[in-house]
Amino acid sequence: NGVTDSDSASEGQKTLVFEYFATSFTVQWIQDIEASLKELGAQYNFEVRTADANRKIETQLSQVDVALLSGIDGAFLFVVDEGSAPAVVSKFNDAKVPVIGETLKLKDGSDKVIAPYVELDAEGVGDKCAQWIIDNWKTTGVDLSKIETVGVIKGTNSKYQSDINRANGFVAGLKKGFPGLKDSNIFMADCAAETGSQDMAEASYKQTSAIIASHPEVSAWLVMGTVDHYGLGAARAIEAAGVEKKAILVSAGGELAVKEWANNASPCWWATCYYNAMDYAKYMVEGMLAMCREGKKAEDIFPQFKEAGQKYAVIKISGTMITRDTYKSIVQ
Amino acid sequence: MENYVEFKNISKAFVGVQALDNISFRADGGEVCALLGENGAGKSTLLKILTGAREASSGEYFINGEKVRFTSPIEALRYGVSVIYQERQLVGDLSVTENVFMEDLYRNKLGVVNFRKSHGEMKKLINLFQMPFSPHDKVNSLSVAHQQMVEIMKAYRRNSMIIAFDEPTASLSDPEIEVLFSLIEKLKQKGKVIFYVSHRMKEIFKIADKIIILKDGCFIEEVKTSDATEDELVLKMVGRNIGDVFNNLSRNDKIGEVVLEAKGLENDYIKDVNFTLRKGEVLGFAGLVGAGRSETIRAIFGADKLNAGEIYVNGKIQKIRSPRNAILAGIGVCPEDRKEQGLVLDRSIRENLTIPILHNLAKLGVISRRNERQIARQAVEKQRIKTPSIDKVAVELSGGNQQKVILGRWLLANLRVLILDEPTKGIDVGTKAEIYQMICDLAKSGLGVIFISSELPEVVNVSDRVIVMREGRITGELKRKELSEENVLKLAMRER
Amino acid sequence: MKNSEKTNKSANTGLTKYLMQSNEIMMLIVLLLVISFFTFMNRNYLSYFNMTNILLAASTVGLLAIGETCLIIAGHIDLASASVAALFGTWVAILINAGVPWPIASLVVVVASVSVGLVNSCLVNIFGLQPFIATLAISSVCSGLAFIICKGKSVPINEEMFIKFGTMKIAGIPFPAILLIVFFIIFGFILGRTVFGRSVYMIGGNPTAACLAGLNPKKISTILYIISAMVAAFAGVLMTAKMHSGQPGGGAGAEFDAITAAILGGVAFSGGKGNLRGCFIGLLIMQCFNNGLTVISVSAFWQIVAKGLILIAALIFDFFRRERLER
Amino acid sequence: MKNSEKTNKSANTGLTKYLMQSNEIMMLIVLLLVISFFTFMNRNYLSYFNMTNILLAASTVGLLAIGETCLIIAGHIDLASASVAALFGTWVAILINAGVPWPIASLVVVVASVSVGLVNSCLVNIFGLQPFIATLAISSVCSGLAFIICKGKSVPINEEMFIKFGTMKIAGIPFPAILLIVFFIIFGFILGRTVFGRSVYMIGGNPTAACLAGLNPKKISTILYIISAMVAAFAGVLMTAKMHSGQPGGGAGAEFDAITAAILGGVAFSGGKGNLRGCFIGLLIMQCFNNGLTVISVSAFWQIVAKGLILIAALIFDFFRRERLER
Ligand SMILES: Nc1ncnc2c1ncn2[C@@H]1O[C@H](COP(=O)(O)OP(=O)(O)OP(=O)(O)O)[C@@H](O)[C@H]1O
Ligand SMILES: Nc1ncnc2c1ncn2[C@@H]1O[C@H](COP(=O)(O)OP(=O)(O)OP(=O)(O)O)[C@@H](O)[C@H]1O
Ligand SMILES: [Mg+2]
Ligand SMILES: [Mg+2]
Repeated sequence: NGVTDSDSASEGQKTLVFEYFATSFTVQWIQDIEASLKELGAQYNFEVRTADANRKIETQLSQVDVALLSGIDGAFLFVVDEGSAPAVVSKFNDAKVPVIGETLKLKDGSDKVIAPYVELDAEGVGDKCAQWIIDNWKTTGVDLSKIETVGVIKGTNSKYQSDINRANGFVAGLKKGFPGLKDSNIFMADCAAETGSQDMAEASYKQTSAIIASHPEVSAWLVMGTVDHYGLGAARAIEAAGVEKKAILVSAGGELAVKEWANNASPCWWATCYYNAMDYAKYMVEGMLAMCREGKKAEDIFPQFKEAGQKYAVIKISGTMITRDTYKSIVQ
Repeated sequence: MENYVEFKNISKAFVGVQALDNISFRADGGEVCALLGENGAGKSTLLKILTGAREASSGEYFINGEKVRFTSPIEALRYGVSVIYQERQLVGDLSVTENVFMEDLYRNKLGVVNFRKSHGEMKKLINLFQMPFSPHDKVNSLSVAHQQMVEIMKAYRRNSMIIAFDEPTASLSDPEIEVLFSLIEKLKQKGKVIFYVSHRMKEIFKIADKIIILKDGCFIEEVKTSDATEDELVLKMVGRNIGDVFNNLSRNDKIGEVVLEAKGLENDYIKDVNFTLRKGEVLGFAGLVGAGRSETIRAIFGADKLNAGEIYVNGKIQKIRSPRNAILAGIGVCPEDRKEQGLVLDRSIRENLTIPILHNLAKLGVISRRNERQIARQAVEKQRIKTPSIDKVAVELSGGNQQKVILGRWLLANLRVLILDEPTKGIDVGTKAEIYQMICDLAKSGLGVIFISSELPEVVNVSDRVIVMREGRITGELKRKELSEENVLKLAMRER
Repeated sequence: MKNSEKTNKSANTGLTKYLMQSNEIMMLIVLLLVISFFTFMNRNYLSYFNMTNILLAASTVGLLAIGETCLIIAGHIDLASASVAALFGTWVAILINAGVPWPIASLVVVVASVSVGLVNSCLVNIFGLQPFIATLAISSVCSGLAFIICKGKSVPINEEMFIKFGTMKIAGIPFPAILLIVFFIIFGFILGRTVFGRSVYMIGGNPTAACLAGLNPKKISTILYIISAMVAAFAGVLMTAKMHSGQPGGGAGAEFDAITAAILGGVAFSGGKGNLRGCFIGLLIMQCFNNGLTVISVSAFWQIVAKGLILIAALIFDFFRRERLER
Repeated sequence: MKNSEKTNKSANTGLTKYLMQSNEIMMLIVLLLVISFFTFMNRNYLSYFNMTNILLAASTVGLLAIGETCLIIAGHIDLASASVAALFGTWVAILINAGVPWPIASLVVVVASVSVGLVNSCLVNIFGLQPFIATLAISSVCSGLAFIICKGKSVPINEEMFIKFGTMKIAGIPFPAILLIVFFIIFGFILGRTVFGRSVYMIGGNPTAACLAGLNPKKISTILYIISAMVAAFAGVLMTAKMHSGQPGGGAGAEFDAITAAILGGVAFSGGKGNLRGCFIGLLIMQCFNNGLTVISVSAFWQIVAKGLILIAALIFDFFRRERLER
């Protein structure tokens, strides 16, 4: 499949064409990945095309067909739905086009990895957020000493598995750190319930504020937005309820938190688990070039990341915790 | 075998209205039984009860001795009762054939329609009715009169035992009426029970064998047509003697200067229409159905586009692009189709009355409710609109009362010219007389009135002058002295 | 004779009948049932804070519902309203970040939104497209543009006065909630008491008849489309202020909630029926219900089911009222 | 007299007029324009593979569009169809995973979907709810249930025969595409040539008239709601086979695409107008356009804008046809 004998230098070689299939470009993370891929493309002489499935798996399948028809050398795949990964991946396999997954898992029904992917370690991200609270709550001025009256809000969306996993990681982490936490005080601000607004910030706002309003007995709130948009909505809800001084908000992602901090807003938004699109893109590109330019097989790349019994490598990336004070040194 | 229908003590109450009160009578096969009564007397309601479209509050009825009670028109149809309703019931986008046959199209066992056979049968029916259209034509491409004939064909084809006609001729002209009557005659011969509702006394005398008179929902009398005189019938149904309607009219004799002048009006429907209308004058427009009278006034009123021509009001040229312009220029129109073009059926009588004068009732755009109610109440009284309240929705009024609401609307506005398109369509004789007088009164009060009608006696007798049209052109004009039904007809049929 | 019959009836049945005749009273009962139920489940539900919070949550959908109600009464519909809110909500954030003073920026976008109303009206009134499909298409265009102007990223703002505008409270009531009520009162008055409002009902009931009686259905619907767009744009501005950031995906789907509120309140697609009082109650039913489900921790997916069910239940409730009335 | 006029005209204008009278011909021209444009931009567009791929992509929306077309012609609408597809598509996956043989599982869900059709019909015909709002509510219920039965996770399946059913090709044409065409032909025949089909037009064009003529609008619309639900459920099964997994959120919003296809093809909300031939062309226009935008790599946000614009353009095009016709 168009792979020339290669050495590591890319100059003088034919420009490769890769396509990034993403669930929806309305998600900023996906835009960031695209930007990173393009940056690397300029460096390593490949062109990046994009396809936006608009959150519809059918659309994504059709886009894969279109792309295969016009000829691409490799595919990066943010699959719309983990459950359908086999259908998408099999199309690439049939066309003998290498594919590397991003963020979501590429596994089949029996938990077998079906293509290499770079994954967000969702539980890990949640756990990091919990850990940050456990380590730093004393500096926030929020009083968690009476832990049995502390409430937890998982700002998440049960339609998206990754979000659920992050929230679960968060709660599991908190429970380890605060054994006195009461299960009845753990609430879910579930954006899946807000059918009327697909906008996650607004949905999260409505859910979070309803929970806070109906539980005045809670002495302090620990809130996690499993993506930054939920974080933003939760921040506004906390402020509207006037409980900024009694709440610690953390989130996963970072793209909105840093903007808020830059604006000196959201005093209750203490930390976020930041993950850098470039970290992902680097792995994706490295693996892809290894297959396309060096002629490696998909099962041979990243042997260090292969789990026992699996055919392909899985790279788990989790983020770094950043705060109002530290973000400038980490985020460009 | 003898057919008959017998009603026993039928009553029907709507909210606030006793539409029928203890009605009992019998109609036999082989005779045409006319239902006569003022607007709102309950004629349509009775027929609706017969077909199960409405349920009687009490009472029962028998067909050939068997007590029946239909819960829907379908049951009645299956049983052999068809009604041609006052309101046309057609599906505009479908062909004539499909409208006439509806669910009865020729088909094979699998339900696949045999269009060829259906169209063929339709063609025969059309020939029988002597109509010029084809079975394939879409119904909404036909003129109103032809649509009405399609409606009649629908019921005719079913060959039902009992057929009721609810004002079938309201939008027909003489040639079609001829055809209709010859068909009714045939049905009669076949021994069918025929109900016939009409406000045209002439027709009643021509076609009916026996007449049932209703008033305010009550049964008044049953008379043999041969024993009855028109005056007698009118007295019984209206409750007073209206005398010689036309000769007793107190007409306006002071005709003033020209208020409306049309010069060379032309569009897709009309060609080179010129006429003038004077202050205090009643100008009749006659012609066969489809002559383009409605189109002429639609053009004047700004409802249709004009390709050429000018309109002057009080000597001043007026650019009329919409009905609003026309109203501002002092022209008002009562359209011919009150349900489609006249009333907002789901809104109250009050709201329907005050549409054109809302601005006068309002300060800074806010409607004064008290003023509005007062004015509406006055109009209801003045027009003798039969209703328990000005807040009743228009759809619940009987046809004639609906027409009065539209008339009443324009009397409230400050007009120079009032155009009435078939104002007496579906109106009872008593009310008709009132409307004729109203037309004259309006003329007296200084309005120019244009009066369109397909009933020759009334155009000829009420108008000061009559313009006759044919196929979108004016074929002649008749002064008061030259006015007679024959003269009008001659012009109406004259070839160019 | 018949009138007297009515007045002869005992005062009690008269009152019952009066109540039965009014769709709003019935919906008010549904609303009270909803509130009682959730208060019973969790008495904090009825707290002042939660109630005002419900109003606040209702503000975006509520503003859109005003435009929808007017348009549906007039026999039209606007499926673009939520996208318009997103587009102009994002744009105002961009303008403010570019240094435009916030009142001017807000004014600019609200005025600019007139263009969307005009386009909608033009498609419907001049090109004869069906409102449903024309505004659906425009919704797509606006939504795309919203993402384009901000390159798909939400636009945080830092203008304190502006933020205050979206988040301040008066007597504990959030400002957007107050605005919502004010808007409902103003438009309720316009619809119920003015010549223009009356015209809206008339053109919705029978456009041909209204036209022949001297009203101009095209003009009136044009104004309504413009109002709908402007109110939506204003809702977008408010949302941006509330969230401290312009959200290009903001409010997506809210037009359906707005339409639902209107229908719950007695507005009918056939046109000519309904009013803003009913719409407001419909809105409250929906929002009180949604909030209540979260308060009593119903799981998200069951919430989706429950929302469908309450809608059906309320409308069936109304059906029985009409049934009894017609007897 | 008018007939003779018509036939007197030269054969040429007669043909033009005939062509102009048919909405489908005009839309076919739009379709050809769309295809030519994209072929010009990228000649792979017209390849056999891509064309069949477009059909494949059209299969879900297309099946839903069949139900919508029938219902809209009858004066109803079904906003629940996409959720029904998701619900039963998910359910079939669960059944298959539970060991039910796939043909039985498929049959079971399609039969079960009848219940949704009945509920819709019952709400509309017995409780007098407006179809728009009743089916919107049911959509919410179905969508919630879809997530509930699979706990929010998509349900992968591993039954090869079943997957084959969704992915095999015959003469290079994907099986779902073939099914789509077969369904369109069958329902096109039913709608155009059978008594039942003609009744659909009658009740849509004038329900009172149809009722008075002995048709039963409630019965007919009930059958149509059931058909819509069954075809939607079948589309869901097909989707699951195509995706190798049941998707509780699958097809979200597809009902609007389906309605859009119907409208583009000349179906009108006022009822009684349109046919499945037109709907099919409308469907192809949409799909060819969407596919083309991807083929020529238009950026995602501009695609959203462009989709709105083509819809408007096509309908305005149709407007000018009607205009000329009326002259
Ligand atoms: N749906 C309804 N609701 C309330 N009242 C009604 C309804 N239908 C008819 N009525 C009332 O019943 C009475 C009889 O009406 P009906 O239509 O039978 O009169 P009609 O004799 O046919 O009059 P016309 O000659 O004007 O057609 C009228 O007073 C009318 O207002
Ligand atoms: N929608 C239409 N499509 C085609 N032809 C039409 C349409 N409306 C009217 N026409 C034609 O225009 C001509 C004049 O119409 P119309 O029936 O209004 O005349 P009229 O003199 O007002 O008759 P009427 O006594 O019914 O009021 C007729 O030949 C009619 O067939
Ligand atoms: Mg009558
Ligand atoms: Mg006429």
